[in-house]
Amino acid sequence: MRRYYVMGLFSNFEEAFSTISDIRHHAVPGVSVDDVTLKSPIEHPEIEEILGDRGSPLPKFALFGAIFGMIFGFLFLASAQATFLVQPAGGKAVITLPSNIVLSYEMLILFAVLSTIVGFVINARLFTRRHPLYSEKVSLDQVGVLLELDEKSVEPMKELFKKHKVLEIREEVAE
Amino acid sequence: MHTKDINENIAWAKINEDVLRSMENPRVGYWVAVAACILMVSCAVLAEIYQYQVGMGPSNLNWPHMWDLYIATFVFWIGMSHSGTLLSAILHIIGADWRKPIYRFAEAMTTFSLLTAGLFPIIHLGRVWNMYWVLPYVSDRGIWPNFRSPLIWDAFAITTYLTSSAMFLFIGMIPDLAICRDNARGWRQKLYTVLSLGWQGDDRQWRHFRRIYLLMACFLIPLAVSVHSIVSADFAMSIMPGWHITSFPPYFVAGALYSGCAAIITLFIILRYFFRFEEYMTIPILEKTCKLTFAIAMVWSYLTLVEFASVWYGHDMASKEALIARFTGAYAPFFWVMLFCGIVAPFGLAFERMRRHLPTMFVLSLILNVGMWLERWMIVTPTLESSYYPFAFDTMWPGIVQWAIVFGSFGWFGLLFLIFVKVFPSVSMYEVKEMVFHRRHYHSEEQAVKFHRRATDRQLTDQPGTEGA
Amino acid sequence: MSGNDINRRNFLKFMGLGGVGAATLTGCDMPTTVTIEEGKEKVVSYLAPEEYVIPGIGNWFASTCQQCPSGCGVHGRVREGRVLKLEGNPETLNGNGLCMMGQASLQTHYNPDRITQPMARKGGSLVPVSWDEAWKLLQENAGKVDAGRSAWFTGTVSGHQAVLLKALNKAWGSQDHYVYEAINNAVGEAVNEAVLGEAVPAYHLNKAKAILSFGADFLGTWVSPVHFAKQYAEFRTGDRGILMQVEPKMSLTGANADMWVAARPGTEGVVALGIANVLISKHQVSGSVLPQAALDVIAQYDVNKVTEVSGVSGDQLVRMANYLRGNSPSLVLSGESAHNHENGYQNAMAAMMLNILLGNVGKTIDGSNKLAVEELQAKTGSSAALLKFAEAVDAGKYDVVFFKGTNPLFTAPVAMDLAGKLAKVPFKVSLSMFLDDTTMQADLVLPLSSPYEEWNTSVAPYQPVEAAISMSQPLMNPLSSETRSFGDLLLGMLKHHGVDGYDFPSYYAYLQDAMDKLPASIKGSAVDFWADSVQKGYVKATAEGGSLTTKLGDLSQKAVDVGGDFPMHLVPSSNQTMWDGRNANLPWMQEQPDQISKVFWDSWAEIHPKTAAKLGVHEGDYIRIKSDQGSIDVKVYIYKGVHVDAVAVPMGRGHKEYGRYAKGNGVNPLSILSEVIEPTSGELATHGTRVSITKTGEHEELPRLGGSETQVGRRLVSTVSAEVFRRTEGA
Amino acid sequence: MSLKNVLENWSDYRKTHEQGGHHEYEHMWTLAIDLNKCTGCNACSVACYAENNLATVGKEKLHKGQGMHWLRMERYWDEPQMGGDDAEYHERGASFLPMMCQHCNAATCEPVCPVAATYHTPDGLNAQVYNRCIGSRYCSNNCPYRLRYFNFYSYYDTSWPEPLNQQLNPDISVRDKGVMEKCTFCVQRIRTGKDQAASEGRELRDGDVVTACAQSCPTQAIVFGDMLDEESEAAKLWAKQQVELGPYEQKKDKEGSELRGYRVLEALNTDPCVMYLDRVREA
Repeated sequence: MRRYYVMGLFSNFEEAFSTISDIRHHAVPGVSVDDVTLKSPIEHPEIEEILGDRGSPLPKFALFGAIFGMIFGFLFLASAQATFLVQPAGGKAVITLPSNIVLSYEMLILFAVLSTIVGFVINARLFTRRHPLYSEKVSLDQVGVLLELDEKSVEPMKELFKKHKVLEIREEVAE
Repeated sequence: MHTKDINENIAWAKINEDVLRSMENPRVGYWVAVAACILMVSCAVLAEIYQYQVGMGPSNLNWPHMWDLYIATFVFWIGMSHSGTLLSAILHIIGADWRKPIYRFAEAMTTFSLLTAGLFPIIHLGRVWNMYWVLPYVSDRGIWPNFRSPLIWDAFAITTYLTSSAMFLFIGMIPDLAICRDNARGWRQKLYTVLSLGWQGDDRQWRHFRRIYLLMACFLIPLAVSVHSIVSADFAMSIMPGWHITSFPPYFVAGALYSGCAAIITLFIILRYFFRFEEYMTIPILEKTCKLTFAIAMVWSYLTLVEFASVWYGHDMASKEALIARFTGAYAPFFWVMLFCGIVAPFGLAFERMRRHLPTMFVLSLILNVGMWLERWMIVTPTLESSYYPFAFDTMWPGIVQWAIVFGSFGWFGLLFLIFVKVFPSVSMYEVKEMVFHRRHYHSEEQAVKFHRRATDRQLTDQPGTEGA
Repeated sequence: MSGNDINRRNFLKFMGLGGVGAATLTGCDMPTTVTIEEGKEKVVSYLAPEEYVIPGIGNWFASTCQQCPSGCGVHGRVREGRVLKLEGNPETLNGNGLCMMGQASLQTHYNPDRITQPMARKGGSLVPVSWDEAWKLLQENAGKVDAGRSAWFTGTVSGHQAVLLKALNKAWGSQDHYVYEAINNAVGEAVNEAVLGEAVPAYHLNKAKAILSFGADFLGTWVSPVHFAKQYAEFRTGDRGILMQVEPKMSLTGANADMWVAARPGTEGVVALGIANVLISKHQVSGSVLPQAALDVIAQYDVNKVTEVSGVSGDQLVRMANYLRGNSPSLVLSGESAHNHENGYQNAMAAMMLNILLGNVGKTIDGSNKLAVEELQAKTGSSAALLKFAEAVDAGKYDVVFFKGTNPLFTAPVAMDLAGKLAKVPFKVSLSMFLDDTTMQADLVLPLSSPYEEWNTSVAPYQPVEAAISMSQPLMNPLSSETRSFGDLLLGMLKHHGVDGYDFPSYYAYLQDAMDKLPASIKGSAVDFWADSVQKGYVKATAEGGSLTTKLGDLSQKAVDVGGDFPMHLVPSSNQTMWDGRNANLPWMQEQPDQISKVFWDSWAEIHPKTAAKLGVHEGDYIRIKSDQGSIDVKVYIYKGVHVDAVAVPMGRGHKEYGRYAKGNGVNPLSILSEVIEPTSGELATHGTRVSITKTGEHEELPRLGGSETQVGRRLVSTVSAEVFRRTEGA
Repeated sequence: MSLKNVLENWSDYRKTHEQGGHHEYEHMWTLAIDLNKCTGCNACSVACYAENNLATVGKEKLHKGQGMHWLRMERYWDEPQMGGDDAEYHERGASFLPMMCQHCNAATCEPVCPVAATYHTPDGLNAQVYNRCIGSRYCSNNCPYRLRYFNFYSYYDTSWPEPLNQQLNPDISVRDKGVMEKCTFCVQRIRTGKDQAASEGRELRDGDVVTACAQSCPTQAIVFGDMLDEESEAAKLWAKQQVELGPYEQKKDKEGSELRGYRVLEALNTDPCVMYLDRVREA
């Protein structure tokens, strides 16, 4: 069976959200809310409630980066200091905690930030091609509700879109 | 008088149009400004070439004035960089949505201030060509930098801060770059296609975007505090009277936020005027910024007085003398001007009439920044003038080379900023839309109720997010 | 650093020598070069170094410092054929120590402004000539001069140079050898001669419990400073003697005194009389050792009178007397600022009177040991010589004058118009290392080698312990092949005059011969006397000295002139930094801050804060110091180490010539001296000039090291009382 | 750079100066300077110029404070509050203080150098590595004695015109622009002394090494020696004056409380290796 991409563009965000809500409540048989991708010009945290809690692992990336940065930072500094015995003492110990704490702190943040960015790039699927149905209007003022559907669900979905005052429907055969 | 921060009913297309317009077709004034900045930068470049060839002598640095304007200006620019963090990260976390129209250029300021500030520790080196020795690279001779030195801390902190703040700026700009991509042609389109990293406004992208933005804001705040604390450690970790002061880290941080806010006011007014951003950079937002600046100015003033008081109350004669020397010594006139600009002048921000008068605010913000620059100079120099060793007491006036480089640094900053405003959107389009969207919803009772009903289980207000006051 | 460079340079130099030497050296049989190793007189390239030369290892060779007349023994560190550093020769009278002038004398040797070839006056200016031409000129102008119509004008000369000089003068039929030193102790010597029967007695600072010095800057410029500093250290340890200094301007010695007393210039003698008065009247010191005439004079100077004349308070007088009375034996010295007045002789006499009164003669002042070889004895300088010379020149007495080791056109008062008078001498020859002010006026300039390039013997004028002949040996090859040692030039002139008995190939050969002829008592039992002497750097040659007499002269003091239009006293002070100006071309010395004012590279005038307040000047303001002979404008340094009525300007700067480092730095206070003469000794009273000072209104920051004049409460140095010191560290 | 190294020697690497530090000292070079004997004659300073290739910078630059006087002879006038008096004249003369690098064992200059160009040698010297210096000048700023001097220009061409450059000591370098420099306790002489002793197959003895300043001092007010050699004159002087390296407040016994030995700005706990003995005046 052929799969289709269908996207409805809405200018009224409420209607778009109602559409998704309807999908969630199985308005179209065989289409689950998990198939929905919302394309939006702005951030809609409230949509998560409708789309379902899809979650984000980014805090884990941050935590990993932070812990790694701190431990690596400290060990890096300490072992560098321990091999570099001609370093200026100034009466202080070879491995000096105050300076290492300061520097480990900086490394903590640096690695946390870098790790979070890597996590973001991976999870947000950046560096991928734009969707064939991508419309420039979703970067302006319209919301797109994109679904990947079986052929049989296309028409009911269009109906649902129209019920919610869709402005434009695009569809394409999925490769 | 109360007006709204922003017109909630503004057409989103107009937002795109206005901002995108600001990035195109530079007018004559723009090129004049670019030329002026290039001229200023060339002063600094010439001075630096001369200094490179001859040595640090012509800058008039001497024994005991081993540091002077270079370090003072370094601290000044580092301080300037704290504006972006404050406006963007702190206000983001506390959910003050009025930051949205103005945070972009503030963040850009952060990055460019850092790029300017970072030059100074390099310029001030006696042997610039060996500057990479401060990096902790693995050398076959087993030589590392000295991790005890606050200057190395500086190097680490500035690197971290520059990386993080540039990333913060960039990531926050991705949705806008996608807008640019969708509207641009030619080289710009290619550029924005690459830079927008394939952003297509998916809910997945937005979801992670929200998280990373929040996380980075969380990291950036302690980072900014640590950066300026570390810069203050250049002085506070030393043994010199007038430098070795416990309250320096918060004092520096407050000073940094202060000068950053003042600079935001300056740039706010400039951008509003030249790019006709009246609808985004509104007077109420300026007022809020001014109030914030005033609050920080008072914090700074308090810390200044606390510094004096604690030194005065302590019994360390050398520190006390260093303090008295600031008030009465050779540099006293500058010190008094600094006190005026830093403590007295900000009271102008307390009056609504003045806050709403743009020319006044423009001049005032410049005065505040002159004060903050003088503050840094007055931290570095009077201590070197008189410290523990009476035989080395000396008054020194910076030479032309130093002035030229300091002067040029403003040109450098200006140039970077001018390029930025023509290549990148200096107002965040998607966030203005968010602001408008949320305000429209939350300010209209009917919409809000309707919206809440549609929401399923939890109270939406508990959600972390951009919806705000 | 650049060993290869040096080798190559020297190599080229030697090549040049080989080529030119044959042509230029025929007139005078000079050695091409001498190496520092004994006996080798060949040019040897470092391609085949001397066997003792180990690259990278320094060797130490003994020599003698010629920077001032004290004649300190030095050890020079020689590495790869270059002398790098001088240190004191521990076996000589200066011991380990070497003063800053001695250290800096290396820069005399390496000075970039040294004369590197003979020069002659042609068409009004000095142009380089060859040695052939120089000898020809000398022969033409000086060879046939009538008997008695030639003269030598030199600084202190001693050793075999003095012998040759004397022989040369004899050959010319002239007795006229003027020895001039701007910084001298001639008045003191005259008094010593008159009272003690010996011009230069031995002073034992180390044996004294108290020293009272009237302007004798024995740590700085007086007689033999390094030797005295060594004694001073002993004086200050153990039971720690007390040092009192009476002078109008704080000298280095004054800065180290327990009690520094500012007396009105020229009244030092009065202060001495006052102290004697207190000692006799209050302390029951027996005056019987003094002649009645002296006691009569002393009786006139009670405390009130002394205070009135000298400005020294009664309290200070009494304290000084107490110290002297309570700490026996003591030592009373007089020097520059006491001597160089119209009544300088009386001042010195009064100081000597105190020594006699306190019974110091024979205890802290002793008969000095004499050098066993009379003819090598140093001829010490005086300014009387300058005056006599000027007079003789003015009278047109000379056709030829030779200058060496002194720069009278810089140090002589302008009032004397020495330059004008010298114009009457048809042919002036200057033997010099530098184009100094005098050399620039010469008709013929013969370039001298530096003291560290030549063989020489010298005898220090003051050597109280064991008299010795100081040996100098070259510490390195001459920097320029065209310079000649003074000894070689004298020898060459003798040969040109056809004087018999001087047929030596070089001064070096002459010296070896002359040393070999020294009496066996001096030569001792050394296997190789010459090598031994050169190695040690000295030859002991002591003859027993006689005992001292105590024939006190007239003490009566002449009242000091009130000054009239010129109320202030000009104190042209001397210091080690510039000495009489000869150090002005040494960058190290210019760069060294003055010991007291810490000013460098420039001149300054010292005035008292009260005087400054009266004038309304602050540090760095220019004042105009005006005497009847002219005026100088100079920046002021204000401190409480100068008498209220005095303005002190250090001498030694203000050269019009003398190389890149000296030229144009500062002013020369000697240029405005009035021609005041101390009648008894005939010395120039350099401190006798009266001046007026006015503010010019100009200001320039005084180039001075040190930000603060006090410790600002930092307790970097605190002061412990001598009582505590004696308790904890006393003998 | 191994973790094992860090973990195994952890406690050793954590020892501070007060606990003896990580390093074992072979020597501990010190100076004892008797201000009772010091006359302020400046011979030491010129000797230092001669020995250490110090540039003469000329009037303008020296006046601007760009000079190179490693050993500076300071002169202070008495202050009324310091036992001086308000009399018309400086009756007690001047206080002289020869000031060279104090070679602090807890040197404030060391930890602030970003590239570790200044460090403590096993000889107890505070060494400056010219090659490593990048000229941040922080060390000089953090030296309470202000004893570090910076090459603001390249002085080679101007300071030593031919043939003055032939006097340059080949044992040490001529510093170029952009480098910090300071008194080294004549480290080249220490090196020579050690080599000499080694070639003679013996331990270094007191007197084998003398710094230029100590050697030239006419009154022998400056004594140089090894504190670890108890027989050395310097160590004896320190002991006699009851001054110890380490503490910032000397525990002098009751009789010792009148002793003159002290270290400049000792209370800053920089632990300098130069002991001074106070000036003495009669009253």
